[in-house]
Amino acid sequence: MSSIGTGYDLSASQFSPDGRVFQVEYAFKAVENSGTAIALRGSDGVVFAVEKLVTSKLHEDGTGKRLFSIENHIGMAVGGLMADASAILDIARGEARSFRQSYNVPISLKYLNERLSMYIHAHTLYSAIRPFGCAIIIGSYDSTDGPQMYMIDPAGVSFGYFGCAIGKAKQTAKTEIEKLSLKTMTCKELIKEAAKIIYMVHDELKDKQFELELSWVGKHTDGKYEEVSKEVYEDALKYAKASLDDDSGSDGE
Amino acid sequence: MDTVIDRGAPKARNFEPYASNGGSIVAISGKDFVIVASDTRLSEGYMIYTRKQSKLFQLSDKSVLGCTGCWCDTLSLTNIIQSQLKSYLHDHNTIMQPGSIAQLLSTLLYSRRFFPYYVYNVLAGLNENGEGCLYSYDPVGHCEKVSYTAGGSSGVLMQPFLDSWLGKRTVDSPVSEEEALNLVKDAFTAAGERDIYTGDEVVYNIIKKDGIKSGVVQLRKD
Amino acid sequence: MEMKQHNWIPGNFKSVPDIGRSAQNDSVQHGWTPITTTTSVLGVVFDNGVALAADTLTSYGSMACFQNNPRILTVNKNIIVAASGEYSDFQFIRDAVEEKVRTEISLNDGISMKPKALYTWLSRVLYNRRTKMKPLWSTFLVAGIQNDEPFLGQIDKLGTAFVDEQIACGYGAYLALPLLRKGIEEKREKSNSKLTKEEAVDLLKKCMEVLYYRDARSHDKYQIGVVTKDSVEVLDLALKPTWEVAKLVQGYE
Amino acid sequence: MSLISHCGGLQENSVHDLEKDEVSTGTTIVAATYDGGVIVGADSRTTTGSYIANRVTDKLTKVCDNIFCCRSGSAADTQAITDIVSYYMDLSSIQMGEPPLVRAAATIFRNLIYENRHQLTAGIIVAGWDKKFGGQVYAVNVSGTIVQQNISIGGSGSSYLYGYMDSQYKDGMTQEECENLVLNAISLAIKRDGSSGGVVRLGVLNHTGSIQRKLFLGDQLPKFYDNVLVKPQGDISGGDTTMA
Amino acid sequence: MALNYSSIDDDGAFSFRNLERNSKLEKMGLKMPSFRKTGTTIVGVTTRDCVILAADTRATSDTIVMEKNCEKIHYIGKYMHCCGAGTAADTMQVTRMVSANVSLQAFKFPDEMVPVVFAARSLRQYLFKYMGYVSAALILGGIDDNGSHLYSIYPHGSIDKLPYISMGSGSMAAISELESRWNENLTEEEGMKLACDAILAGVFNDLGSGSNVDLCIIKRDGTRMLRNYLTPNKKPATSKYIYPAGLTKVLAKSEIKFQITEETVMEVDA
Amino acid sequence: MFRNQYDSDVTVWSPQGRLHQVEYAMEAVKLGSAVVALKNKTHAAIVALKRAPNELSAYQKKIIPVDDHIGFSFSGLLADARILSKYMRSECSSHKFAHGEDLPVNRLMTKVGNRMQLCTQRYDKRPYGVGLLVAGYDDNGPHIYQTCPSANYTDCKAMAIGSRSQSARTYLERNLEAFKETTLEELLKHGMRALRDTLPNDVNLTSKNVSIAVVGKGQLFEIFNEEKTQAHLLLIEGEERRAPVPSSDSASSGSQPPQDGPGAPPSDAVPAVAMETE
Repeated sequence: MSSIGTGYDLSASQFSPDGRVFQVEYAFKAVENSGTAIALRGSDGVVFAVEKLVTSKLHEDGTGKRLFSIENHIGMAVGGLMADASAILDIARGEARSFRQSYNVPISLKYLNERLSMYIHAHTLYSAIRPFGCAIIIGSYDSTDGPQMYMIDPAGVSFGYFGCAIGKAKQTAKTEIEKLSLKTMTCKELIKEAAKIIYMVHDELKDKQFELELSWVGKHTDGKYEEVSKEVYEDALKYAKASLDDDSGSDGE
Repeated sequence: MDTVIDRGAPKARNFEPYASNGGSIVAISGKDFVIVASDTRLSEGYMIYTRKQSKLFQLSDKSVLGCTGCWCDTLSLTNIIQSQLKSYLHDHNTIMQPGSIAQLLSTLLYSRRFFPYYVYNVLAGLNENGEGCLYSYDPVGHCEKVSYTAGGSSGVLMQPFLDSWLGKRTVDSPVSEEEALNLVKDAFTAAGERDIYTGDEVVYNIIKKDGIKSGVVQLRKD
Repeated sequence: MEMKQHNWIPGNFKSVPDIGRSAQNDSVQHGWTPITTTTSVLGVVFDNGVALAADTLTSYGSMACFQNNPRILTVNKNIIVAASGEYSDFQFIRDAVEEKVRTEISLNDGISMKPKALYTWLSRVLYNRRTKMKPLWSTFLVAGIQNDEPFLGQIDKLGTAFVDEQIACGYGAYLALPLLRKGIEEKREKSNSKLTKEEAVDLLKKCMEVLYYRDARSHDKYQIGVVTKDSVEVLDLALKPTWEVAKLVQGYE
Repeated sequence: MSLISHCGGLQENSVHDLEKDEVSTGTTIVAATYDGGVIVGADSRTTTGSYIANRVTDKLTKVCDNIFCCRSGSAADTQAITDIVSYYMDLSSIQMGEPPLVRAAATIFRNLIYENRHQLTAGIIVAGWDKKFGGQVYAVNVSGTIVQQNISIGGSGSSYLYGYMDSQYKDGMTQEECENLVLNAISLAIKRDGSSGGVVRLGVLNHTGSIQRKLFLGDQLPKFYDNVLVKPQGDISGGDTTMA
Repeated sequence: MALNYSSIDDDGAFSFRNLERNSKLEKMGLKMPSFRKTGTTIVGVTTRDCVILAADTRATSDTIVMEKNCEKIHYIGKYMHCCGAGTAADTMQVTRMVSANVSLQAFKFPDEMVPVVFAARSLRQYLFKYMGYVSAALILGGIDDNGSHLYSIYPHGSIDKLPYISMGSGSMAAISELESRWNENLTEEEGMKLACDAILAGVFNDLGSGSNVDLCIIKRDGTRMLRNYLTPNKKPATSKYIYPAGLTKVLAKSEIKFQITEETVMEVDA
Repeated sequence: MFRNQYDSDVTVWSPQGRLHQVEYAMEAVKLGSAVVALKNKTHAAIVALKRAPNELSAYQKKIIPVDDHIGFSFSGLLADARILSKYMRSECSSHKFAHGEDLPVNRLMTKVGNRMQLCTQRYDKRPYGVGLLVAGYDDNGPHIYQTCPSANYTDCKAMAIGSRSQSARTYLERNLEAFKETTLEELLKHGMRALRDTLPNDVNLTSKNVSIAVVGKGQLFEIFNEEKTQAHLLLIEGEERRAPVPSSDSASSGSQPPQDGPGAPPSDAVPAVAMETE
């Protein structure tokens, strides 16, 4: 971070002497300030889990949602500035709508990812507009291409993932994710693992209260993205809390 | 052998943007009240769409608009004027008086001077000092303050009847509420006998200081 | 009903300036006439719901072109819509309505479209197109449950809209409406109550049979859509017409 | 009698002008010779615009015992013409003392239509059996052209039958084969032509000298392939709209 | 299509040549007088042993009701009646003409009933001759020696023989009643009820038809003509409107004496 | 931290991933007079403190109606609030024109949110310097929404914004459970008590400086006139005022890192999150 304060980090249209665009890097910081969000791609679908920090008792429960549906078959998790995320969600829905209008088939995740990456990247080229302060994970299930998942960061760079994490404790979450054999596990198993990881990475001291948000899309939901049912949510919670207690015994099953 | 009689090229049928959906309005204004009434038959050609479509639209607690003719224009016109009244309320924090509503309606109609709203309007209301006021319109916005009027499909049948019994009323022999209501009923009954587009029911609103009283009268159903 | 377009965003391929439609004001072609047409639609209100009936024929002039074209659209859990007239205009509106419903599902905020809202929206769309002298040459019947009350409304190609207990368009207005009105009137006089669901469906079947006898663009296969507070279903039915009267006729004198 | 056409689905005429409403037999008519005679057939729908004025019309009209004609076009014109021809045939039967020739009837039809073709809309197929030439079929169209054929189809429904007839009709068929062919043909036309419908009326004319009528009611008509609604299989992501 | 009328040679006022003249005049802006049309619902129903004709009683001129209780079931013969829809003058005149022919025919063949087909064919040929310009749409019903007959005759001269028929602007409302309830073995009462309901369907749903229902039952033992069999649409009472006396100023007065030789009172419908 | 190079344009990220221009805009919300909003099972209510810039001027209009079923109060720049009210009114009106029904509150908030977000991303614009407390009623029942200059909006059970609103929030948190089942009368009393807690000792609630609005089941959005306000104020006349809350976060605290995270009292110098990023 040698060029802080040297005046080369004031606009996205400026390179620092050592070849970096600091404004974009600073935008990454905004993502790290938000609660952890992870997504796991199993054999039969994609699972989303978010550590939604509750900042005040006065807020209605369920507010500050960070899991959205772009179209019936595509889910999206966001980290970072909620306002920016909501703007990107609007764009994503517009893309999906105009694609379907032209071709009368649902938009493929690969193409949507490309469109969104270009859009987010377009905001890192000019001094008149600032980069988005949020990262998004999009996932869907299709009978022919199976489960797919991409993560797009504020720089507009996107990769396909089997598992990824954004937000506060993304690093610790990633190490947990790498322990799972994602290719062979099904959504039903992964949903519990995802809940466990969120509870594990949650930092008791700094952010006391949080609410676990779970959703998935896969073969078992007939290709429809939806929030998990009450029962699934309950026993994922039970599993996560259980694994937290005997974490001291560190023989997590 | 092929005899092509039936299927000639589909004749291009010009699109006619207007329809005449029938319905008539009668309104009589008195010293401290105004009555406006309309029949409830909506029709086209020889077919009745519905027997219970009132053509009275309440714009505020003191004013009612009777609007009939081309029903699609009626719906749009009343929709627009109601939304303009609400934004007036937001901007000026007071409800629009009948006098200004009359002017608003006139300009609204004139804004479509060369593709008119094909409707016959009657605006009835109580002005600031509680007197009945009545405005009758032509489809392009000409506005006339009158003390009684009849219009719509059987307007020509009812107007002479009203002229003969209300024409010579002077200030000192004003029409009473009961008499006005009676005249409205009998005007519609007579119209119902002779105009095929008038019938089913008559709905009337009597606007007075303490509010709007409404009622229904039955007409011929054939 | 223009689609909202983010023209200024470089990424959106639709950002090419749209010099097409509005630029040229060709002499508006008034002389258009419907080509691929469908015939009557019937609607009747019963005690706890509404039923629509429409045959599955789409004619090309006098040719019975598509004999299995469904015309009753299930919008969501409490609305069904059917149309008579130009079938391509029905498809245009169907795609727009399906898009509204798809957006509603992805918003997932517990609010779903109500029949009166769709009815009002349709009347505005049709009135606008009529005012631009480029009408959607179709009459729509909207049926559903509005705040626990059955709702039945019709909008024609001019935007003439009204609500009633029994509605029919096309030949149905002349052939079926008298029967529907009589059926409802008699039930009210006999037992001062509305039709039951079975009575309403039977009444519609009787009307469809009469239409099949007298309307040269009707068909013996038809659908009846029924929407009540807790169910919406579309039945595929076929007529069993009687032709015994043919035996009594020979020659024309 | 004012008939309506003022609603969405109709194109032709508007509701109130009484003069313009002409009752027309939309019609599918077929006549075919077989080994030993001739089969005539017709649907039973008469329309005014797209309103069915008579759903059980009899379009097989007797000219005389051994000669029938199938009427298509304006009902009034064809009825008037057929009356005149049947009058002449009665006269000729009495004068000649034997049943008239089919060719004679056809020629009178042709003369009447040809002379008045500007004021008439009549497409008539004349079919019959006589001792001299056996079973014959003559087609007389709106312009007054007359052509003798082994098989002839007419009316608005016929445009859907040319392919079928060319592929199915054989010379020298048996009576039963020919009956089935005519029945199938008319049912196919009824399926596709909005102006044809109702029941199928057949007639057999052969050496017996008088017609043997057959009537096939709606449910007895042969069934054909019904284009089923195609739903895309397999694509379960987000559900897709059928292409209907 | 240019209509040449050479074939129809009579040249009186009732001649086709006037048609050409009229259309030219109209192009120059002459507005032809609007003639009274009967919107009309008329119905014919046959039962095992009788023919029932029914009609509404409203005559309209465009959208104004000219006559609230006109008669649309015309007398043709003792066992033959004919309902008419379309131009009122045409239906009245053409049925009166055929009625004359039928009574002549009855004289020629006194011991036979005049065949209904006789009236049907003469009506049809007359209308065909005038190519639909005489716009009369008729339902002819009657019985003769070989049974009961019911015909519908269209303005252009085409004819249909059917067991149940409806015509007029209310024909569709009526036919839906007939199609859903007619069957071969209706009794006379059922037939009458069906015919009335068919007319009522037209009266209440078709704006061209209204007021009362006339009924005519033709049987071997005689024909019953039930005028205003149903009167469902009464005019509600309205208050009395009396002009106060002395409203009109009297300018001058003079008296002329008359001898009253004969006095007749005519009941005028209110 | 005052004069740093990252707080001039709204398009500039700071090294810690914060948008200072937006944070400074949120300060403007704290300068406005206090507003309390709360709801029970059937109604949503707003109790707002009106301020008169000087003795001569009339009291500012603190509650703005948007439609029959939605209205809002604000804290911050009045002009910005009016621009937003114009936008909200036209959205509600065109929705009613096209659909014949009220625009659901949450869908209005999404539109307002997206519109405010645009102004936080382009250098030729500035964030809206106003926080809204929107009260509305629709098929999903009563709603209270809070928006802030960061264009983030939150669905709340109850909320208070504006100067010294922290003490009101503390009151609301303590009585939160009671709100759901109370009557409208009781709800308004809670609201007034919460508002009163934000007042310095020498000022008191009067029908002049308080504005109350209610919306709910069978109740169009209504701003109480003075008598009605006075009548309600009398209900809490007698109660003694609670001790003022330590004034640690009073508006004039200057450069202390802007504290917008309601709830837990400001903890030690951990770099508090500038905006609700969650």
